[in-house]
Amino acid sequence: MTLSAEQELLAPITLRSELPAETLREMYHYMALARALDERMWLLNRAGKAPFVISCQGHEAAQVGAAFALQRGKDFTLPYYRGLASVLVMGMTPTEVMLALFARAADPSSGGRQMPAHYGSRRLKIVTQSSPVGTQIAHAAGISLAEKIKGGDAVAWTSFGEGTTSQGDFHEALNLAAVHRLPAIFQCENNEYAISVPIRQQMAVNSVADRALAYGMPGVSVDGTDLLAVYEVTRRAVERARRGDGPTLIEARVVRLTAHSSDDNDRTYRPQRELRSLRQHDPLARFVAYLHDHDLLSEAEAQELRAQIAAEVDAATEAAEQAALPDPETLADHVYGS
Amino acid sequence: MTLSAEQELLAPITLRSELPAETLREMYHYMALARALDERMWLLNRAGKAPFVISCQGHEAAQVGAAFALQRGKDFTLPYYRGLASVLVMGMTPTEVMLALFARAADPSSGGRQMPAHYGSRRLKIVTQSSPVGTQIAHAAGISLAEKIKGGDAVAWTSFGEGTTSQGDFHEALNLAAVHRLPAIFQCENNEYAISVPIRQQMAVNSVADRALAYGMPGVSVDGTDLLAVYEVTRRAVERARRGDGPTLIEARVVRLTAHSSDDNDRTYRPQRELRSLRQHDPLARFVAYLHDHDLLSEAEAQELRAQIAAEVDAATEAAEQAALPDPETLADHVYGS
Amino acid sequence: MSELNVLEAIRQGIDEMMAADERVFVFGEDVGKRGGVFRVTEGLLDKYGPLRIIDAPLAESVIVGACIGAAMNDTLPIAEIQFADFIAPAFNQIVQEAARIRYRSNGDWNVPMVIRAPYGGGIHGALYHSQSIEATFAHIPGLKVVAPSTPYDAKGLIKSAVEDADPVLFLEHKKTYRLIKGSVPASDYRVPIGLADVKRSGSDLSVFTYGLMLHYCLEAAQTLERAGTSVEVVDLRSLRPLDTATILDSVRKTGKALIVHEDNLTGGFGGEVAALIAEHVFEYLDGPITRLGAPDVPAMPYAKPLEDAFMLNPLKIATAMRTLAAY
Amino acid sequence: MSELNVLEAIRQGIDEMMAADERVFVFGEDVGKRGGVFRVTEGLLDKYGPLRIIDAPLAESVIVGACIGAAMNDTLPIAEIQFADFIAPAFNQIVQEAARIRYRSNGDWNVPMVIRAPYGGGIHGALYHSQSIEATFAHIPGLKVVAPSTPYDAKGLIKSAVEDADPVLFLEHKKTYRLIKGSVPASDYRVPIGLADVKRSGSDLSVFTYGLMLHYCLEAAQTLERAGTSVEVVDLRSLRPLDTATILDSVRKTGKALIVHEDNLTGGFGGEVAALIAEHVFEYLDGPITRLGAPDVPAMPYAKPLEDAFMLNPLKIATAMRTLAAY
Ligand SMILES: Cc1ncc(C[n+]2csc(CCOP(=O)(O)OP(=O)(O)O)c2C)c(N)n1
Ligand SMILES: Cc1ncc(C[n+]2csc(CCOP(=O)(O)OP(=O)(O)O)c2C)c(N)n1
Ligand SMILES: [Mg+2]
Ligand SMILES: [Mg+2]
Repeated sequence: MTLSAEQELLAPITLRSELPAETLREMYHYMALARALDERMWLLNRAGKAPFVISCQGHEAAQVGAAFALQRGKDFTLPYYRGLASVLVMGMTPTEVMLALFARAADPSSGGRQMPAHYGSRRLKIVTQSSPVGTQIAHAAGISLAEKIKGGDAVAWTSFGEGTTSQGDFHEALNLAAVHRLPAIFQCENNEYAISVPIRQQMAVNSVADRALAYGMPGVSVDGTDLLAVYEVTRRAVERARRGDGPTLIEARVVRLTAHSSDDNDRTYRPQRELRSLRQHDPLARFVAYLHDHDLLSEAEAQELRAQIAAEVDAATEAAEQAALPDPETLADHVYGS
Repeated sequence: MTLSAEQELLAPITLRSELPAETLREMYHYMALARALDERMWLLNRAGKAPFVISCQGHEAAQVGAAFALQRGKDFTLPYYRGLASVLVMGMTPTEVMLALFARAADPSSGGRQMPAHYGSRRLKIVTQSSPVGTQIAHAAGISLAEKIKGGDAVAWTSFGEGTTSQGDFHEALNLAAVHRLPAIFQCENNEYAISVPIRQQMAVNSVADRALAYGMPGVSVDGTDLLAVYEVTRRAVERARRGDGPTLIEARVVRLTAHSSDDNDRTYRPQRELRSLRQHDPLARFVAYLHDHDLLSEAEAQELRAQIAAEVDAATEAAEQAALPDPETLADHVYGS
Repeated sequence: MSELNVLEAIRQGIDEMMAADERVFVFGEDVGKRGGVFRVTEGLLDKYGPLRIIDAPLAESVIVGACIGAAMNDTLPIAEIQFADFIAPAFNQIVQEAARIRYRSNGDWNVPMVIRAPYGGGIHGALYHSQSIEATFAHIPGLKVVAPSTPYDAKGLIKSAVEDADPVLFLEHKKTYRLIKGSVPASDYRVPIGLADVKRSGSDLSVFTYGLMLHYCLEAAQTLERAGTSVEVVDLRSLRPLDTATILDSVRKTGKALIVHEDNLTGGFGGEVAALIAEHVFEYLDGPITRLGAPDVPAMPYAKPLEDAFMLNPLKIATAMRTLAAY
Repeated sequence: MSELNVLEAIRQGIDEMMAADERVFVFGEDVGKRGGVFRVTEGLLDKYGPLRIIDAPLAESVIVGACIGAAMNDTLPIAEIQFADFIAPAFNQIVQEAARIRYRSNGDWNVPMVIRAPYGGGIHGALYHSQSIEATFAHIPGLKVVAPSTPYDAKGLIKSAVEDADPVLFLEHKKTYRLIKGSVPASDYRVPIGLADVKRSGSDLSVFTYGLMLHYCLEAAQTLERAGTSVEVVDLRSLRPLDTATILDSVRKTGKALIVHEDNLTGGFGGEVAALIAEHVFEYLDGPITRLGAPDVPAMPYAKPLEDAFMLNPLKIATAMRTLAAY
């Protein structure tokens, strides 16, 4: 039931995408922006200005590819803490991201209440997330259940790591979605680690996509560092969901280019050789190469774009850093609506 | 990975088993005993003497077949509330079963503290069970984990209904057992209902055995009304487990011959036609037919056996009914060991 | 006005809310054809169809988790937990998610959902079909917890709960379902969440209670009346938010407080009530704040002698009232 | 004697128990190569190998559930929950299973296991890496709950917990891990579960507390001493079983009780302590029983001004002490 046939149809990144050049450049822009923001956050962390950072580095293609298959303002996204690139595509601005990093009052996700990378925006239909992993998978099932009840055609897209598929909530939610053929897309970003625990101690299957077999839904495994492949797979899952044919589990095979978080040091548990080879799978580099190879982005254009992004990141950082911290008087706000 | 090849090898009940005649008659004895005890419990319930009954009727072959593949006093069993036939094979006596029905102080499972059918006996390695479904699956994984740590070769066998496979604990436990190749056997007794909820509203797969694919362990689907087939499948799973090759998920397809429990009325949700056809799948009848066909049990022997069982059930009922209720003074006993 | 039992009152409340607002739906095990194991949703499948009365898989965490999601997508879910004892697998979704979503999103998102849970014992349900769970959840900011005791309150509160913009845990004492009857107006009324109700006025002693125990306390109070002791019985009804003002006022009047609940004593909800009184109306106290609860054993046993020993009853309560009154 | 911090003391206690009894093993996320995210189990994988220091899948329910099973098969498991906040998915296994197994089997089966859980805030951990969870679990008969505050107690209690025949929830305040140091004897001692410890003797006022707050209370008590007020500070250490005798004795002596915890006020563990005092030593009270806890918001926010507003500190505590002393 894994769509291996379908998978073979998927364009390796050297194939030509039918998307307009402008769209492809936009995709690149989001990937590069996510990367630049993420790198800046680490710098700020090392400079003592941001106590906590958790990265999307290595996951950008999986997220931008998927998010471009969704409809902004219509579809619900429930990304996890590595979802920076996905929320940027869905409409969150660099300044908003930085406001969360600095725990400022104007942070739209939580007003500085949550750790950074706990994205949320009702306006953008990015659903507020928590830290306990996997809970959002159930919420995605519920959102799509409500959509079915209401007769709408929005889909709920959620993401999580491969470690998180060990949680009961993953199982219960996928099962529910399959039984009721709900318009949900479950994206597992498999980076082969849950903090220090390698995938072999997490599961005994070769692919997270195999887990779809337990629910009777299609499971697709895709190279998550290949933006266009992820886009294509997600596009089909979205179509399927909108048609009322039910959910899809997508495994996007990615790499975690950084330590788990700024509190971690992965050299204690990751083999040297692996650490050295990580950059070979850098999704950003792969996509740049594609754009160059297909004459979609010249070196000059790329430089201009990077400069523009750097400026954007500078501005966002500055704006956020200068924004006000939450007023202690607001501590007890929003416990109840009434 | 479902052992469909293996499945085809399974003896339909008309095939000749290589087990000694005495063993086969013993198997029949346990099935018939379980049935007789179970029927008596309903009578006692209808007579107002037992407030609650929950049945194993229809599941006997699945349980006796499985339990005969285990080693009494060595292997751990963690049956669920329909496990009457399995605990009889593992050594619980009819009187002990009736002591629980009447909530007597001498009930070895709980001293009258739990509802009937919550079996347990440390001596017999029948692990105390609770009512929240599915928790025992995690315990079975843990028992087999300890066995692996200790270097022993006992197996942990647990049973549960198909509805219970929707619980997160099912998923988490099977995954753990697969990752560590633990000596555990997970028997799902699929009677196609969870109280009133039919399997189609419980899962979107055709067989619970398919769920094994998500964990990388063998999943076997077997006709659970065919005692010898279940015995054979379980025997292989036990061998596999003792060899250190890991766990097996077994789906035993059974019928629920009664309402969910004495508090239920299944005519409100089960189609008439289905209710009428249930007895066609009666595992006891099938096995009697087998024994007759193979000249392993004459009509006279069968009658004698049934008379003997009836007497046993009478005696158990009487002994249990006359046993003392728990002393209220013992209410606070056994909260802590010290 | 009609005479209903608690179960019928809840059913009527749900039915009326479903008729009035098509965003309301019910999700739980066996709620469809079976009408719930207690028959609270009986007849609703025929009336509202399988898209609004939905049989859930046997998985409490996603029952609650999916309702949280649905509530964030403009519907008003009522999750049914078959027995309160089986809410435990959903603890994470209730406490870490439902209760914290408004706060953690700084008011951007909210979760208007109801979780119904039949609780309590004295019905021969043994360890896992008799539990009281209110202390665990009444401790959780962001959650509301109500426990009505009469048909009138049950109907009025279930409607308020469905309309509430935040998650409400709605506790239904199983023994009151058919035992307790009362008249319920035909009009579309509400009982607001957060208000206690003085079910019996008195001057010598205040009793604070809820659920089945309310009825036992009223019975005990009547016994004491015959001996000339006037007992005030306050039905807390809503445990979170708690109507502290009514509690403190009552103690200011009587000077004595007895707190009664069916749940285990230690760490039970009574501790909170006692602490509030001990801190805020200390000067009014004429006697020790007394708590009555179940013994500290893991849960209520099945055998009748043990169940009886576990459960409070009007007699045990009357004795405690007398002792305190005599102080 | 050596000078250790709380984290090292716990590690040493586990190490010694593992060396002494090969039935002891550790099961939790990242406990292996990583040595736990706080490094409590650092070095133990090398020493005891992957069959006794086991990296668990990311699934708390089966972490606890499997340890329950293992405990019933003659091993002594120590489950590590990475952050106390993430114990919620294991609530069912802890409360309905671990805590009830001895009772429901009438003493036939028991579950000798430890669940370690780093808890508490003030470490910039935000809503989900700062929670206090003791009230929830201290309410559960069948479970033991300890919360040591010093290296000496931590080591002595972890050893008692591993040896205990029943499930023990072992709460480790994250902020004390490296902050609090103290001398720990080389000898193989135990601190028994169920005993409070008067960490500072005084006559004017009793303070009951545990965890990080113990240290804040001691600091505040010192401030008051300078003004001539003698404050007794009782470290509860074990919340279940609770050392009621020591609590009541202290109030008999001072006549005034202040209860301090980091957890939210309403429904927090302080209610239980207050209720016990209000009922059993009512006649000795010279002032209202006072509780100090966190405001009733769903959890501790990330931004420093909000975290500071949420957390108690020696100053806030000293103020409450002064108010009560002056009553
Ligand atoms: C319920 C729960 N348990 C533990 C944690 C601590 N934790 C945070 S991230 C993480 C690993 C997650 O791994 P994975 O799902 O593979 O996602 P990745 O970080 O690799 O993208 C863990 C154990 C948590 N957040 N929630
Ligand atoms: C966690 C939990 N939720 C709900 C229940 C109530 N309940 C008892 S049995 C049952 C159905 C179980 O169905 P299945 O697993 O198929 O077993 P069967 O009874 O059909 O053999 C339900 C919902 C329970 N015991 N535990
Ligand atoms: Mg990962
Ligand atoms: Mg079933």
